[in-house]
Amino acid sequence: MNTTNKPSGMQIAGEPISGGIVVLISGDLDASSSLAFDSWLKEYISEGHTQFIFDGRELAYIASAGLGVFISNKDDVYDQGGQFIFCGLRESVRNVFTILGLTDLFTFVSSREEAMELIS
Amino acid sequence: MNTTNKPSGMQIAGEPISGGIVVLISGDLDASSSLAFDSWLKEYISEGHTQFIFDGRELAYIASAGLGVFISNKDDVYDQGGQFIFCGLRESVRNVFTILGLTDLFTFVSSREEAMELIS
Amino acid sequence: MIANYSVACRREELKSIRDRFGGELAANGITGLLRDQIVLAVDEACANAIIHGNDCDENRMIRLEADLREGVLSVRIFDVGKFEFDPKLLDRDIDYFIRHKMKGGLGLRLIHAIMDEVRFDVVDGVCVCTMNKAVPVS
Amino acid sequence: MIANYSVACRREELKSIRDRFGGELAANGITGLLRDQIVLAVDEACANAIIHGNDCDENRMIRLEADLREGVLSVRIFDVGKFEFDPKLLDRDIDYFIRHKMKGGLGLRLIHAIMDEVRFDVVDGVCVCTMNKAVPVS
Ligand SMILES: Nc1ncnc2c1ncn2[C@@H]1O[C@H](COP(=O)(O)OP(=O)(O)O)[C@@H](O)[C@H]1O
Ligand SMILES: Nc1ncnc2c1ncn2[C@@H]1O[C@H](COP(=O)(O)OP(=O)(O)O)[C@@H](O)[C@H]1O
Repeated sequence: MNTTNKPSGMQIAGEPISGGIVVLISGDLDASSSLAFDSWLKEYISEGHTQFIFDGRELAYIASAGLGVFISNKDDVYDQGGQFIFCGLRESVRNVFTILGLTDLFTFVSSREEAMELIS
Repeated sequence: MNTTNKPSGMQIAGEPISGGIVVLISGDLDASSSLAFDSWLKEYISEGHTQFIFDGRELAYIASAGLGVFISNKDDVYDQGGQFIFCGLRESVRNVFTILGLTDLFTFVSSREEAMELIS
Repeated sequence: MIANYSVACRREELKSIRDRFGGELAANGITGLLRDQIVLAVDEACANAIIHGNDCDENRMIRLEADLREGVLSVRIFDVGKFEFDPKLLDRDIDYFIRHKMKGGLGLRLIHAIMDEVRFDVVDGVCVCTMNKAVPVS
Repeated sequence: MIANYSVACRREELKSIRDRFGGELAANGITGLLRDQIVLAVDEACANAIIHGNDCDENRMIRLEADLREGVLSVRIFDVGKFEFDPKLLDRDIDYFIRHKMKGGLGLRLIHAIMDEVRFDVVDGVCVCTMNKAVPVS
């Protein structure tokens, strides 16, 4: 597991699993940290990853700039048959997707196990 | 003398004189008519004219877009030793140059005769 | 209310806005250079809304509203286009405009020089330019 | 006044704005999801002022002011940068953002969805974003 320290106390830990990658995002994904998160995600996409499970249990906050990372990279992943699955999002984070009507764009499940079933 | 009809009731009449050109502008030089006036002026400049006398006796109105024509073409004319001389401007038109502090940029005289002396 | 009308976003409307609004000012005792200057400020503000706010889209309208109360003329211009404001434009010296062969950028300066108070408000996607000026009470 | 402070135009300040302002809301009885949403709207508005208004110029400041009166929370963010507003951004559907791989453009939408009233005023070169929201009186 590789762990990267990012500004605003955000941490990203990517853990390759069979058929995909689980990404644990901890801390705040705001207009500051989303710049680094976007580079990180693009790198993983360019390495060929398509099945992303974002484990949001430790994601304390998301701003529109954080959502923008998922939105702007969506087609590159989905066009290759990939997907973004979010698991364990906290209520306040999930609520931001809901306010903007983004809940149909991605897949949301409650646990990492459920997410892993979807990609296997 | 060639006379051109322009929108917003603006008319331009260019009269070549020895060493320069006298331009009678009639009507309103606003955000509409200044587009045509700009093309007209650029054409005269590209033909080699540098000494311009703008006769403003019949210029009823000038807006910032009209001033912009003189400002944006100034260097092309002055860099060749040319000049813009305004004669006979009405008080309300002259006032617009004054409000913006443009009175030192160009030459202002009251009559066409005075203007012609400056270029001969 | 001394004025309340809508016009399409065409540069050619500016002349009739000036004529009409100038007439309304005169009818309310505002004449001479003061009238000319106020008409200029209103023309500039309408030109901005038509050109910058609405890209001269003839299918769109701007609305002009004015009233005169207790010696203060208040003019409001409404448009539903985009709005941009860069305060740098108000500070640049004239040499900058000449060097960059700028055709525009002096309109807001005229408006600020002429009117006592100038503000832009964007509320629910509607942009309102409000310009106030004290005028002699007749 | 429940908040009144200035911060430099750096993205890294956003976290401390959220922490500080969230604390002030809690101290005034605004908690839970309501608090989280208001903090989000304020974060988005500050991010816009810092990033779009002032190009993250650390030498420039934005100021945040908030008060709570008669059940209405009013937050004002002041900046002296440039201001741009295009109402089209509020209407576009999400597919547009995806197709154009847009990283931004949803912040204003969040602000409008969360707050009851949102307005931007540009007066004398100062841009003020005012956001009001009715909150339960404690
Ligand atoms: N109502 C408006 N809608 C959109 N943009 C506006 C409006 N008013 C002013 N602006 C902006 O202010 C800037 C400066 O305007 P101004 O000084 O009049 O210059 P210009 O001569 O280019 O119109 C314009 O470039 C424009 O972007
Ligand atoms: N305070 C501000 N100063 C300057 N521009 C602003 C401000 N607030 C909003 N804007 C403009 O509004 C637009 C939309 O903002 P927003 O929806 O938050 O998108 P973004 O995610 O790109 O910030 C921005 O592109 C910006 O030009």
